[in-house]
Amino acid sequence: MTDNFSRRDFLKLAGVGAATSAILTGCGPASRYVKREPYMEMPEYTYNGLSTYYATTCRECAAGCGLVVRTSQGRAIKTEGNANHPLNLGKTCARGQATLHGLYNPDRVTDPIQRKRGNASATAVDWDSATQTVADALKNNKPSEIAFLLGTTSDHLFDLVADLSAQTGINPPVRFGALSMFESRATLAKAAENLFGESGMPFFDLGGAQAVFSFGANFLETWLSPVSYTRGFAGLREALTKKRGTLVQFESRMSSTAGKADEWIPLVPGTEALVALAIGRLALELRGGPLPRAFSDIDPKSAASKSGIKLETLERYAEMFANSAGVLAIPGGAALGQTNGLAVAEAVLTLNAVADNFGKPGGVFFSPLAPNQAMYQRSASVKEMQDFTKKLADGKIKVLFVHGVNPVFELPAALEFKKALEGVEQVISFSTFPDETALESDYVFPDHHSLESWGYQRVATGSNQSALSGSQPVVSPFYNTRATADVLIAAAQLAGGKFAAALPFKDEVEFLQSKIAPLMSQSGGFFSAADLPTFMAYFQQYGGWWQTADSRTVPNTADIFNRSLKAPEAEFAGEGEFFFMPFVSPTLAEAGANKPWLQELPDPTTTVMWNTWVEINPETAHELGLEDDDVVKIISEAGELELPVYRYPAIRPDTIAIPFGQGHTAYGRYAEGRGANPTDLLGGHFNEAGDLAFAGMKVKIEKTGRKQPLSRLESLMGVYGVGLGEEH
Amino acid sequence: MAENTNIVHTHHNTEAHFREKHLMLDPLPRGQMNDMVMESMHTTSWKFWVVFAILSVIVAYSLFYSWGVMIAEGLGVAGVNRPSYWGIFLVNTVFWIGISHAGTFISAILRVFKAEFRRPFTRAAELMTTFGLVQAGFSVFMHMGRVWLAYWLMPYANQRMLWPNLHSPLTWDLLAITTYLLSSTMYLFLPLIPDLAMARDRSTGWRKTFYKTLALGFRGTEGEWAHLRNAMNIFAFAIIPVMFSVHTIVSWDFAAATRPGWNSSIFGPYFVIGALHSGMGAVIMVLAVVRATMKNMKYFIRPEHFDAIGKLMLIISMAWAYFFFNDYMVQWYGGDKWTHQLLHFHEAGPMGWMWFAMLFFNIAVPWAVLWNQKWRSTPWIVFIVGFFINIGMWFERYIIVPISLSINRMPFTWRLYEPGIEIPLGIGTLAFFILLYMGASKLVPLIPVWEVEEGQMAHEFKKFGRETVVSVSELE
Amino acid sequence: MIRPEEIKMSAEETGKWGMVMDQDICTGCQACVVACAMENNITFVGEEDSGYGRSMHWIRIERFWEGEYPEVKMTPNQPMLCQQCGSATCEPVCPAFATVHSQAEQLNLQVYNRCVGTRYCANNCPYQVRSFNWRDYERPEPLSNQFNPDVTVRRRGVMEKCTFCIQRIHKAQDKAKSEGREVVDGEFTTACAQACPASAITFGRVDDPESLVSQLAKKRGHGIKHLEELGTLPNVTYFKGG
Amino acid sequence: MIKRLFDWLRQPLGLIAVGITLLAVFSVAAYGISLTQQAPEQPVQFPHQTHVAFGIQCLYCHPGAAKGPSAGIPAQAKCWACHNQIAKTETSLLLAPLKQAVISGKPLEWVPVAQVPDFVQFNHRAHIAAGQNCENCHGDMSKQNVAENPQVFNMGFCLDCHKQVAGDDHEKLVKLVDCGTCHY
Repeated sequence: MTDNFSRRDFLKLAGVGAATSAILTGCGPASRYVKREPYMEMPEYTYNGLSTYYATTCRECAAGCGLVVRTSQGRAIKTEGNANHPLNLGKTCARGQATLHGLYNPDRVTDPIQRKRGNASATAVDWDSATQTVADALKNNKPSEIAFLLGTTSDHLFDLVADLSAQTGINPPVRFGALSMFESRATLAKAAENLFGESGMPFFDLGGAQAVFSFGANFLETWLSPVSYTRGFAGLREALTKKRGTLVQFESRMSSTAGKADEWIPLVPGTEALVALAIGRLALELRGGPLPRAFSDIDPKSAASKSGIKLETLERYAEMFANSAGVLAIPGGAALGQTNGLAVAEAVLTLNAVADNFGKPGGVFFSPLAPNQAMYQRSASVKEMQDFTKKLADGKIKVLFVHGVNPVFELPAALEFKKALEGVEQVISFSTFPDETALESDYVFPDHHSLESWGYQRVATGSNQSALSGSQPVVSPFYNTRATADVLIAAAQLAGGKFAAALPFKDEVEFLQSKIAPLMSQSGGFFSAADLPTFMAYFQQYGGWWQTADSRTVPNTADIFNRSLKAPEAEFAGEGEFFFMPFVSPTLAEAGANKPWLQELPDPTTTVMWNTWVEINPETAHELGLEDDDVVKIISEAGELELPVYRYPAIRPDTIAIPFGQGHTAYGRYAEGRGANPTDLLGGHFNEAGDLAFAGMKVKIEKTGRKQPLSRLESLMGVYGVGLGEEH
Repeated sequence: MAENTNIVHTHHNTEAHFREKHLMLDPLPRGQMNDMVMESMHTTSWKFWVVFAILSVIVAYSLFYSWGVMIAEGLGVAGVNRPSYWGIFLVNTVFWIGISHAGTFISAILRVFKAEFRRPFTRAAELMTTFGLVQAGFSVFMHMGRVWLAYWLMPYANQRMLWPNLHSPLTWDLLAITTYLLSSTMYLFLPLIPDLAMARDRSTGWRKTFYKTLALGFRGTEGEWAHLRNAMNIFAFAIIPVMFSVHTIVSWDFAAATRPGWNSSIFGPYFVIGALHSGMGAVIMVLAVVRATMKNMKYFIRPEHFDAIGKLMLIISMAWAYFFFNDYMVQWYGGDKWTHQLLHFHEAGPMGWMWFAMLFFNIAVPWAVLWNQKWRSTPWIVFIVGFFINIGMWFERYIIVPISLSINRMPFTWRLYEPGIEIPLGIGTLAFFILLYMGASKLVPLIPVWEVEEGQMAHEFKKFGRETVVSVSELE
Repeated sequence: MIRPEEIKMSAEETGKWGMVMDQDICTGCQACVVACAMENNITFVGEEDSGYGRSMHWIRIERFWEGEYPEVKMTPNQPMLCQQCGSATCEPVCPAFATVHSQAEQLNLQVYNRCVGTRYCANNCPYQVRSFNWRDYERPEPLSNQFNPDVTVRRRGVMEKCTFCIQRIHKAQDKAKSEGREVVDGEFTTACAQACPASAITFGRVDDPESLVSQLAKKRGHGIKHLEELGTLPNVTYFKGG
Repeated sequence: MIKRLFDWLRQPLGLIAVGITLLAVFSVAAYGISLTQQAPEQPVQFPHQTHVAFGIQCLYCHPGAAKGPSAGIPAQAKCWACHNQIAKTETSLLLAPLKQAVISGKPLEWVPVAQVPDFVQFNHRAHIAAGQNCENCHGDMSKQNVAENPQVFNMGFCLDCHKQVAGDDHEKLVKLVDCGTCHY
């Protein structure tokens, strides 16, 4: 089938023509030196100057939104949302739009390379020897000494490696992504398991709700599936068909979500569980009847005083829970990323039982599993990553394959992943970009960019429908890169024996087909076909396969009130007077920093471009004698960072916040040496579910006396009145 | 020949005292005066060449090289941004057009009103007009994003059905400035003809050819004089409305825009008077320098002239203060919230010091100094006053252009302006102005000798008993 | 005495294409900004220039603050782009007719190749939505492969601004014409509206009472047209909601 | 010394020498500039004439003209479909580059003849649909060997035709002379 792909040869041509001369000459007169290369063979559906559209899947995060990419003469011009796709219904986020700046990034890894670790220069190798290297690594090491570290995207590659591991005994692939760390996915899943006896990804039906109480879930920015939750939010607010829904956000720093909320409650960090339980108890008391066990231990008054929220406010919220339909409580993000995070998740999920919204519009569901998925899988928690890192450091792994993740950049400094790599004999990266982990690898065998790749992604949450989102190449590979799946299949064949038997495929596409073929027999699909080629053609044409019916499931809440819910105090590691609140930059996230247009995007809350900042309440800044753009040193138990100050009006005075996304030491010209990485401050403290207590730290601030102006879109004069002089 | 008789009371003044004080009463033989002017042109010290060389280097680097860089790199090397899309370029344009106003004002208005003290320095002033306009032209072309397409602003026949937009104040501006440049150059040239003829008759070599060409064969016949007088009269009258219109139209670049602080109906006269304010200051500076550095000039340019111009400056300063107050008052009293914000920003914003400096230089300094006849007759004092006024007027334009542009109706975009390459470019225009002037001082007679001679012929002493009086004859 | 309604009538434009912005659901996610940049070949300018007010965004999302902590509120996000005024202040001041009113599409055109860069239009735009090419900003190879061939790539010294994706308008019209029909409402939309995850941006014919924009405007009641008091007849309507 | 040189230059012969030198410098400069304006040579001296004489329609090789903005250059496969059946292809010197290109799989680099500046958005389809014939702009190909422009494609050329086509139809004229029709 890759033959098939090359036969399309829609890319043989350099799509020169008028467009390129436009590039070369801008608005000046057309150059007389333009030459045009015709197609060798014109693909039958292509006309010069007319665009061709291909459906594929966005891999900028793990959500799995469907894309339709406009191509013109073999070049990808624009990504649009796939209107048929059940997850995003034709919409995209900023990162999805900018994916082309990854494809055409000037700093991609263009050839397979070999390097001395940490050395930016490298020697190119050819793909034959690259494949041989992989084959040797598989063959010459004990299976238990071979490990795969994969990212959260490219589920097909995960499946391929999982198959390989199942049949050859090499270590099962470990998946990780910084987003899942900041989302606290493991905690959410664990809480669901504890409460409902079933693991799964909860689905929160924002669109159907009348009032939403979000405990730290920043669902408009990066949480789980921002595009679909934004649509849900629009549904919540849709005032034409129903009453305009309310949103209340509990978090210590105002995110975009809190900014859109009707009420933002900057509660004391760590008291979310108390607040949730207090609201629940007050609501149940209002309703009358016996108080269930879950809410019997909580004292609303002390919860109010501990959290810094007025009791009347809690009573007001309780009344909403007690008396109205469509009230929803969402746990997520920083609220769960504390030592008591699991308790928070359980308390907030239980609060939904008070609202009695499970399985109802505007309530809580389980997200449908993807069509070719047997059970809910989640990526590794940081605790699991710590164990993995320890294994590496102890020399128990001889060969490490890394794909789709950049652990050197993404993992907390306290885990010392980079140092752990020293214990690994051979590190092979499949990174498309020269990221920090690729720099610390012996080999980089670059994978295609996602728009040049085959694959599929399971839609984990955000859609009512069970969906498998399909990827296909929309342009032919720009550089001498090769699909990692193809490399592994070829290497397995070379290695022979059980490896060859584990991956008996001609190439990646054949493997894909083997995984997609079972869908043909499933009913209720968006399309069906009798034979595989037709089915594949539809799969490519529509960008995946999904069921038409709502396939969410309702959690079993029979026992939910009978559990004893605790609200332990959150512990904060480190000395210092400030709560530390790292948050994910919604425009950059873990892998956006090398895309220049994402760098130039103003942050939705601060409008800062091209840099990292530390948010400090203006009152606090005044007390510390800090102005905007003053560089301060932030010291945590794990490390320190120097950052310019942004006086942020909507953050607790005892909290500072730093966005995650910048601070790359490699990763191309647009990312390198820009801003700072807050994971350098993160220690190794976990909650009961094994998620990192990233919001469970305290830090110190020191002045440095230096200044570094932040590029802002907003006007300091117009928005804050800075420099306008005294008021009349 | 009609006779005006001015009675001058001579309590303790003698005729000799009069002579010393007034150029018109201190005639020298014609030949001697001509020689003095020629000598001042020909005597060039090494200092002149040093200054000339330094200025040439500055012009080459600061004006032409920097401009080349800016054309190649784009306006990013300058300090213009959103929202201050116009910066020092436009400040300098308005400033230089302002400078150019005084030349015409002094020459034409004083000629029309037959003010006798004008005679020795009309030429010096007119040269300023032309050279100032050259700098204004440089500044406005620098300002353009794609200056190589500047000819598109000119109406020329083409097959694209495209003409310049006559609705645009910039088009009016271009037409007005072009008209002014042409007419002021003509107005400079006409009175120059007899002096060129004089120089021709006293030169040899290439200079002879040069003057011969320019003098257009002027021999001084009665008929030639009559025609010349006619032409000069027509121009003197015609150029006054042109002058007023030019700066009014310049003001419309701002006043016609829908911006807070700009959209003001008084901008026309306010700009005209502002132009005269800085222009007079510049004239007096030039005269002080010319008098101090060029040979024989102390005879032609005397304290009486500084005294007379000083008086004019004081009056203009008062008029400027009146218009300033008028503009401010109406905007403050009747303006919307954006205008209020802007006015507040002018005074209390980060550049508030400039607003106060403007008032100090434009009002306080001239009012404090120029009331005193002795001070305003002292060249170095009025030089300083003129310098201050020019700084103040430059500040005024700076406040109107980049500072006012910082504030608009979209507070999200408010931003300060920080000049970049505009500074060398601005210095370049200043250096080029001085360079042109220095060059001209060696090529054309700075003193219109024939006008001085004419004036001296018209003045005579008469005795009424023991009283000495001066009588001035009407010459035409 | 002329009454305001008459002024509106006498102004030649009633508008053709228009937009409705629902500020209540705009989350400020910036998807529209990148979508616009990708569609229209807008250049990025780097850290220094973007911090100095030289970023080239054709659409920007404005937000202000109200009140003090803890009662502080973010004002509803306000996407600000060219309002395609019926009586635009940018148009008369251009000496070269580089920004002109399209009689056919009722849009404010910016003709890049005619622009000489006086920047008067940008000064006179009360919405401050025009961006100027201060430099030839570098887009190193192979980033330029992404350029949209339907949109001119601008160089230094040229003003630019939102075009309401006029290339898409033309394409839709061309397609409809080739199929012998009229353009249907919703058949195409601008890049920003297409990307917006919250569907806060709606684009369409404001002169067609049946179109979605007109319907939305009608349903939502009185929207705001920014700085309407200047008589610019903007074609973008804002709903603050709440 | 220098004075003597100047004196020599001032005499008629010297003046002529100066003139010739200036002329030479100017000509070289003009030639240099004209070089930058000359299109490179076509890889194949393609005889349009011959193809038209065989009765091949323009749209056979340039089908894009009827469908979209760009008329397009035919894919090599299209050329080869006929030419590999023609004996002359093997022997013709003229056709050697085509054969070479097909064998090597490297595309021929054609030099565009009919070009508009890149700030002009030209759409062939609309023009063909409006009943314009190819030769109205590109000239009669049955009389041309290697294609050459019969006229400069400048705005005057476009507008003349647009105005003529619109005639008295005001609405049409508005659309056809609108800046935004071609420039965006």
